[in-house]
Amino acid sequence: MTLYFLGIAILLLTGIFSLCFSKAKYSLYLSFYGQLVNFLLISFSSLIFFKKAANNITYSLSSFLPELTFSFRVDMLSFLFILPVILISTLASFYAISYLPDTSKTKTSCFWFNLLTSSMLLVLLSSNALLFLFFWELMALSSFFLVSYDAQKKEIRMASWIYILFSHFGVFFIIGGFYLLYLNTNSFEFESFIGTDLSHSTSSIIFLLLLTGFGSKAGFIPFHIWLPKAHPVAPSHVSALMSGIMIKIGIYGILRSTTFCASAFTSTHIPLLILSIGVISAIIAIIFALLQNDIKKLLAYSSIENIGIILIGIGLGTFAISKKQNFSAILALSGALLHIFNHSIFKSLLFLSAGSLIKMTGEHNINKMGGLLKKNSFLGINFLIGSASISSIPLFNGFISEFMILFAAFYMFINSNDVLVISIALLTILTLIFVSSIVTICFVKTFATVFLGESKINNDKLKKIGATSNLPCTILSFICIFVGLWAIYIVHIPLAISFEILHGFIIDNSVVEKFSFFFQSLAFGTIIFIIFILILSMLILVRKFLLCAKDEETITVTWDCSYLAPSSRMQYTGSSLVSPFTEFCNRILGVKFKTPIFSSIYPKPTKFEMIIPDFMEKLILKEPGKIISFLSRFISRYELLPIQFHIFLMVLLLLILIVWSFCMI
Amino acid sequence: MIILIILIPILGGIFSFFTRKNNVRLLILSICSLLHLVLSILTFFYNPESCLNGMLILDKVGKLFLLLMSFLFFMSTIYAISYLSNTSFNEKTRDNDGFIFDDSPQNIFISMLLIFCGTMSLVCVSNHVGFLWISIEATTFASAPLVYFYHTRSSLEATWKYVMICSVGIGLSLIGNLFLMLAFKNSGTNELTFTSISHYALNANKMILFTAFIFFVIGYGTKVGLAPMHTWLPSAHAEAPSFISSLLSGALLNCAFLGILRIQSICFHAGISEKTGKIMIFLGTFSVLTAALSMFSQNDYKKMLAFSSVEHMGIAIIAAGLGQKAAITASILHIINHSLTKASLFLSSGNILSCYRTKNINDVHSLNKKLPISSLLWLGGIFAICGLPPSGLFVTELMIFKEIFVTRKFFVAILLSLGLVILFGSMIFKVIEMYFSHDEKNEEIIYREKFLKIVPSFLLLLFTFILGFTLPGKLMDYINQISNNFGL
Amino acid sequence: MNNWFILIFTIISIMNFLLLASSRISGCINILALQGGIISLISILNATNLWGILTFVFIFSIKALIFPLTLKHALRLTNTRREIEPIIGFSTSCIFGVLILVFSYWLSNKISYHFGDVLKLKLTFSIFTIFTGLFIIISRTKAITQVIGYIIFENGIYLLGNTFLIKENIIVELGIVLDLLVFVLISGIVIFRINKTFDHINASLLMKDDQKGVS
Amino acid sequence: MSKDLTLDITYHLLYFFSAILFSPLLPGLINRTKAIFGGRKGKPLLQLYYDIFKLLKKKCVYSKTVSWIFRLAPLIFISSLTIVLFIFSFGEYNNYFSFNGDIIFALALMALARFAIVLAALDTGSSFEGMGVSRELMFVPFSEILFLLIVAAGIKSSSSFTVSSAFTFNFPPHIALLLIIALFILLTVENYRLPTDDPNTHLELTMIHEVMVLDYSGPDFAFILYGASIKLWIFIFMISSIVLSFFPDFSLPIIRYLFTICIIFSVSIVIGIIESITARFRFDKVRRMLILASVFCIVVLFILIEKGDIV
Repeated sequence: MTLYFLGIAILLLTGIFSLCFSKAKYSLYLSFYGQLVNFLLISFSSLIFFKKAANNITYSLSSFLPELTFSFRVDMLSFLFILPVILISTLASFYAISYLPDTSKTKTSCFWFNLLTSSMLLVLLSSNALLFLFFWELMALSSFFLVSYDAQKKEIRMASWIYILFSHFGVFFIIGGFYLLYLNTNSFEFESFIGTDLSHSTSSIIFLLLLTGFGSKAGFIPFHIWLPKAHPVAPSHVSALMSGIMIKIGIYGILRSTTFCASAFTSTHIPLLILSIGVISAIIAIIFALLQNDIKKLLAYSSIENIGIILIGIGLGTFAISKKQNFSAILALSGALLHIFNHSIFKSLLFLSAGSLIKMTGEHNINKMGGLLKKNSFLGINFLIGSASISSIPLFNGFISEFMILFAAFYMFINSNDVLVISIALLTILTLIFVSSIVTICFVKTFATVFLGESKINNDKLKKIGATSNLPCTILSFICIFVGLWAIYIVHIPLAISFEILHGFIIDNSVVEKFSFFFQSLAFGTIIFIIFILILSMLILVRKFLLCAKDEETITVTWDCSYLAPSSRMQYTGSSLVSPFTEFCNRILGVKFKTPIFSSIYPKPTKFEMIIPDFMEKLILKEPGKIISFLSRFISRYELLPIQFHIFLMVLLLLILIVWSFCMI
Repeated sequence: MIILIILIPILGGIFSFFTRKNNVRLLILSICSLLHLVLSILTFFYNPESCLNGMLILDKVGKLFLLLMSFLFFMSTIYAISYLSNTSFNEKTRDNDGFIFDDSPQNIFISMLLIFCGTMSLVCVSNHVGFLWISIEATTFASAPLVYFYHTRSSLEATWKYVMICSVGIGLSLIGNLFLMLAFKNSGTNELTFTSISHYALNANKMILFTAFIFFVIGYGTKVGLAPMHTWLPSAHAEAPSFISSLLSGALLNCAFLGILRIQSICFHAGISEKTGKIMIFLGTFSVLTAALSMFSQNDYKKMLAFSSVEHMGIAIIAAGLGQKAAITASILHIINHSLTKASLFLSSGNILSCYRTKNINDVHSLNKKLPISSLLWLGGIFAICGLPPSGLFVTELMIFKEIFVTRKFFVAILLSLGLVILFGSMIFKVIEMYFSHDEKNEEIIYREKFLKIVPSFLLLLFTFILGFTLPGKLMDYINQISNNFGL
Repeated sequence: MNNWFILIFTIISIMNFLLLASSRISGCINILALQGGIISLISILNATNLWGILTFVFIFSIKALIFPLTLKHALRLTNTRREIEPIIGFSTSCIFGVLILVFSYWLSNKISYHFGDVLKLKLTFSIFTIFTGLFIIISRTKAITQVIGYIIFENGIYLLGNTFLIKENIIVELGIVLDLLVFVLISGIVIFRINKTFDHINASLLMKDDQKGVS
Repeated sequence: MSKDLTLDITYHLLYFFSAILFSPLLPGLINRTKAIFGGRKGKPLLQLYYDIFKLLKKKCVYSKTVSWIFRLAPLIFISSLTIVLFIFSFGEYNNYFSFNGDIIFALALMALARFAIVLAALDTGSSFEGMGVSRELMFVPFSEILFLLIVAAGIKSSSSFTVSSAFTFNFPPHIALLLIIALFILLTVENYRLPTDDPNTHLELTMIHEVMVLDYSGPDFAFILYGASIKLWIFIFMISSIVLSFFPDFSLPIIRYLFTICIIFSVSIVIGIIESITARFRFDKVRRMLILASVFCIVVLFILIEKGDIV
């Protein structure tokens, strides 16, 4: 455990020292070395950690609150979240070396970057509610400064403002939930929270509060508004870190609060709520992602969709618990946990490659890019692997976690004849398949419009991107493939964690032998993958044999039914590929098209624009904004009135109080 | 010892009124403030005996507020020295907000400043109810000309508003005094000193005491800046020079808060603290919400700070009204943190004002380039005042929320958190606009930051961050003793 | 002795009505001086020692002589003749005066319920004077009339202190200190020639073009 | 190995290799029936075999805008479809090769095949392929949901969610009929038979599947044609295994195998008949047809749940 704090201390020190370098390059290198040392320390100490049980340490520092003891605890669940944190922040800081320009802003962003990583680690480690809140706010603060990196532009300032507003709004709900728990256990330690036996209604109220609080950080539907605004704006190594890990810390909070309010899950209301939130956010988010043309906005919406899938897993698990389906409960929850890890891997891969893509072309809109695979095949392959694993193509890691959740849903579907359970299981299966098919379409669209076909940007404008920015992407894509193929060994970890989370609920442990039933099908799955690769390589050889007999292939123009002047703009762009979908969803989303109006005979150049308003944002952000600004105008007009009116109000208040005091008593 | 603490500033004030040269006056000002700070620190080591037959006693809470006040006064004197020395006289530089920087009658200003410090230390020291009233009234006298430093039409109007509302408030608190006397008429005691009054409080007349409390809470509430009576605060702070407004919101509001705290302790001893607590919580939440809403559409950053002091005073009043021992400690801690951060914020807003010469937020651009150091202090101060972790206010907000939840007043918690979120949103939005926004027009750096002007706000902010990270054990149990013998 | 006091208190409350109704400021000042004189009479009535006489001399000189003279001087300086377009018209303020009287009677009933009826009548009139003073501050726009309202308010406080029959307590004499405050107000008017209380137009909110430069 | 196990493996492999051999025959059969209906003599039955052999001997022609994905895509298409075929060639014994969850693998592999072909089509960078892809992507989510519903109806009353238990369950006749109609609609969408896409139109604007593989030549085109025929065999095999539940089970497994082969051929003839009498639907009507089919399956599920006796 002490090695953890050594690592974090080194991280903070390098962050602070990186401020005082003259050239930003050195501070970037320094912050990367800090991250690397921290990564090595924590991974090394966690190897030892696996030997003995979860160990917790309480430091007796004089804290600023009597109840706040510096008590830390590492268990399997927090370790599952620590791993991606240290991994991705090291890779992101390595990526930042070649990505960020050499200005003073980079120095401050290095400091904030290290502070963000250490505060995230400390949030995962802390096991005292107030300490948790302290680091939670620190995390929000440091990520705010990272998002507002080049905040000269107005919309970046607006995005970072909305971001910190939502996270601060969530903190109050968390404070409410923790304090209600404190009322019943009058101690702020997480152990005492777990042990309490609250009545069903109070614990469900507490859980709802904590759900909304952590939801504002996790970013599912009702609270997702800041996500598609903040991520495209942040520098891409920061948005990789944020959407890869920061969102998962919100999910970590929700998982912790499930262990706190155990009795909330005796009835099916709360699990159904989680499930429905997951389903709604998955479907709506992925439809929005489909229509986006800005590559980072698209990735942000797809992280909301993946959070929806994770919530579906958790909801299904807790629903199975309330219906005593222990096997599918553990499996669904472990599927959700594995998806958390997988998502952090391939989402940061996609964000990093999108960042270097934007740096290469200087363009955010995918319709303006094209044919980049030939220019930079390394980047293309990484992006292809990332998008394949996010759309859960069998060989990659996205498929494994979806397979576990689907397996649990199928198992529930067969083994119970209670209509509710069957319909819920069927609903989850259908949503998962529907959503993963649309994700495939979305990422086919992005990959094709960006990397394949003719290139719409002439060559000299393309900037070279260094090898250092490709290395982290290749490492991440290697992890994706590794998890995809060696799934049998990797699946044990999330299963053990979900067993540990849910061991409070499960009475019989006859569940354990059922897992062999699951492992057998997984083994068959890997055999199928191996056969697939064998056949593929055999066919490649056959093809080479068939073609080598002739001399080389002839290269001509693609078949254009003899059109004389084909140009690269004749290709299908992203928005045209999904145009059938935009008409289909137009009624719900209200997509507005600004069609050009031709005023004169010889029409001047006009432009066609498609705006996809996020109706949720209007509902949640604009309406309260209007009310508050109306009220504030009303009240600030009060300040304009002459002095007499103020004195009149004083006297009025006096009279009211006197009358109240004499009548009441 | 107490007499010394009060007399030094007042004598210094009178003496500086008659000196001719300006830098001699500044010398007197700095000496008096240094001496005052040293004396108030000394009071902690060997507590002084009472004088004026029991009228002036320096008890624990008085010492704390006295030290806080004198520290703030010393910091603003450092700022004042560099501020007053470089404003050259009768050089009518009129900037676009109508400021005339010719403060010819300099001597009135400095003497009034010192007398203001004397009167405030009188408040901390006073033990008799009537004496407390006199000293609070004296602070209004002393601070009125300070607000009128710039001799512009709007500062005149702000002073008139300040004096008018506070005098009505003081009149009401005098009625409160009379009712207090009526309540204790036949309760066996004649002199109403705080130390002795708590023994006889039980047999005082409950009804009359409650009306007395109402008058007091309204009267002293105007000085604290509670909701309906807070309107003098924004105009006074916008017009007064920055180090005066830092003193106003840092020290003056504390003294009035001290008055309300003493009256609340009397009511507690009389056993009606439940009803009085309800009034205080109602007023506190009302002022938090009005401050949050009226700051939303405000685009003058000094007025924004004034509204945030109204809001933080509201929070402290709520904590004081909860009636728990821990709540009193939380409110005192909140007051300390708030005055430190608010003073540093006002001083750095003074730097911004002297560089940009405008109070309008929309005209302040690319702060990070023009004033690198003081803009950092400004940003850190704003994040501290909004209650984000490294600052002490985050700690005290957690404490107060804990108390609210312990006393099961959930509706208050909801309203308070709503007010805090609105406030946080509007404040951060305005500060981001000032800090990050960039306009190409006036790009040249014309204003070089003076060292003396940065040091005080840096020190004050440093103290809040220290209180934010680790609360020294000695300070905690010192404040716990205060809330014990307050009897709440 | 007691009914002498009651006579004085009734005269004062009649004067309050006059002050509420009169629109000419110089008339108000004369009534004010008269009221000051009568109030100083009270202090001489229950003065038992040198300290009481001293207070009588002090109060009489301030309330009956200095304030009226300075107010008249201020009147000439700011050349205001009468209170034009007050916020609440003069006849309606008389009606309000009646309401205030009823309220102060109800309040003194509630208060004196604990201390027997000896206080009731004097209490009603002192509370009545206090609230008339506040009402005048609220309902008039001229700065000088507001100061007059404030002086009435302060006379009311002094009467209140007197009704509680607390002898030789320094708080009762604090009313005199209040005069110091009034003195500051009046000097403010005289020095800076404040005529109308400012219809405070917050420049930032209602930014009219011409006003931008001056504000 | 017990006698039963060897029988199961041999018949599994038998079905698999017969599929490998006879699958190109099916399009020939369909075209021949359409020709007979049109009063034409029509292409020879083994036309597809000749085309494939001819193409294998030819040289490839690639456009310059094409990357390595274009060359790899047909191979991924073929190999994933052979694996799906292996999963779907089940006898009626307790199948050694089928395991729980192989439905998910089959669906995912089909999605992989489609993923590869679509990427290759967009790689050529011509607007015809783009048009075909955008139409193809239109049907993908709804056809996957339909496939899942059919499988769910199948496995609802069985103890393990494997493909074989989904389709070899002896359904009562009315359920079997509904499932066959739904499967038939799914077949036309997945394999671009007539109601959704006319395979032998020559107007690029109206094609979906043909236009996606427009730019292929030589051995790649052969692989794609062969893969398409395997995919056709898989869907027809599904329909035939449901049709088998109408007939009583047979004494000898060899008779059952021969019987399935005849059913497969008769089903392809039925497809030919339908193709020759219907015209192509408008695109959003195809979507409505898919949703109609999934409604059929949901009705089947209600019947199964309400009946409740099948545990």
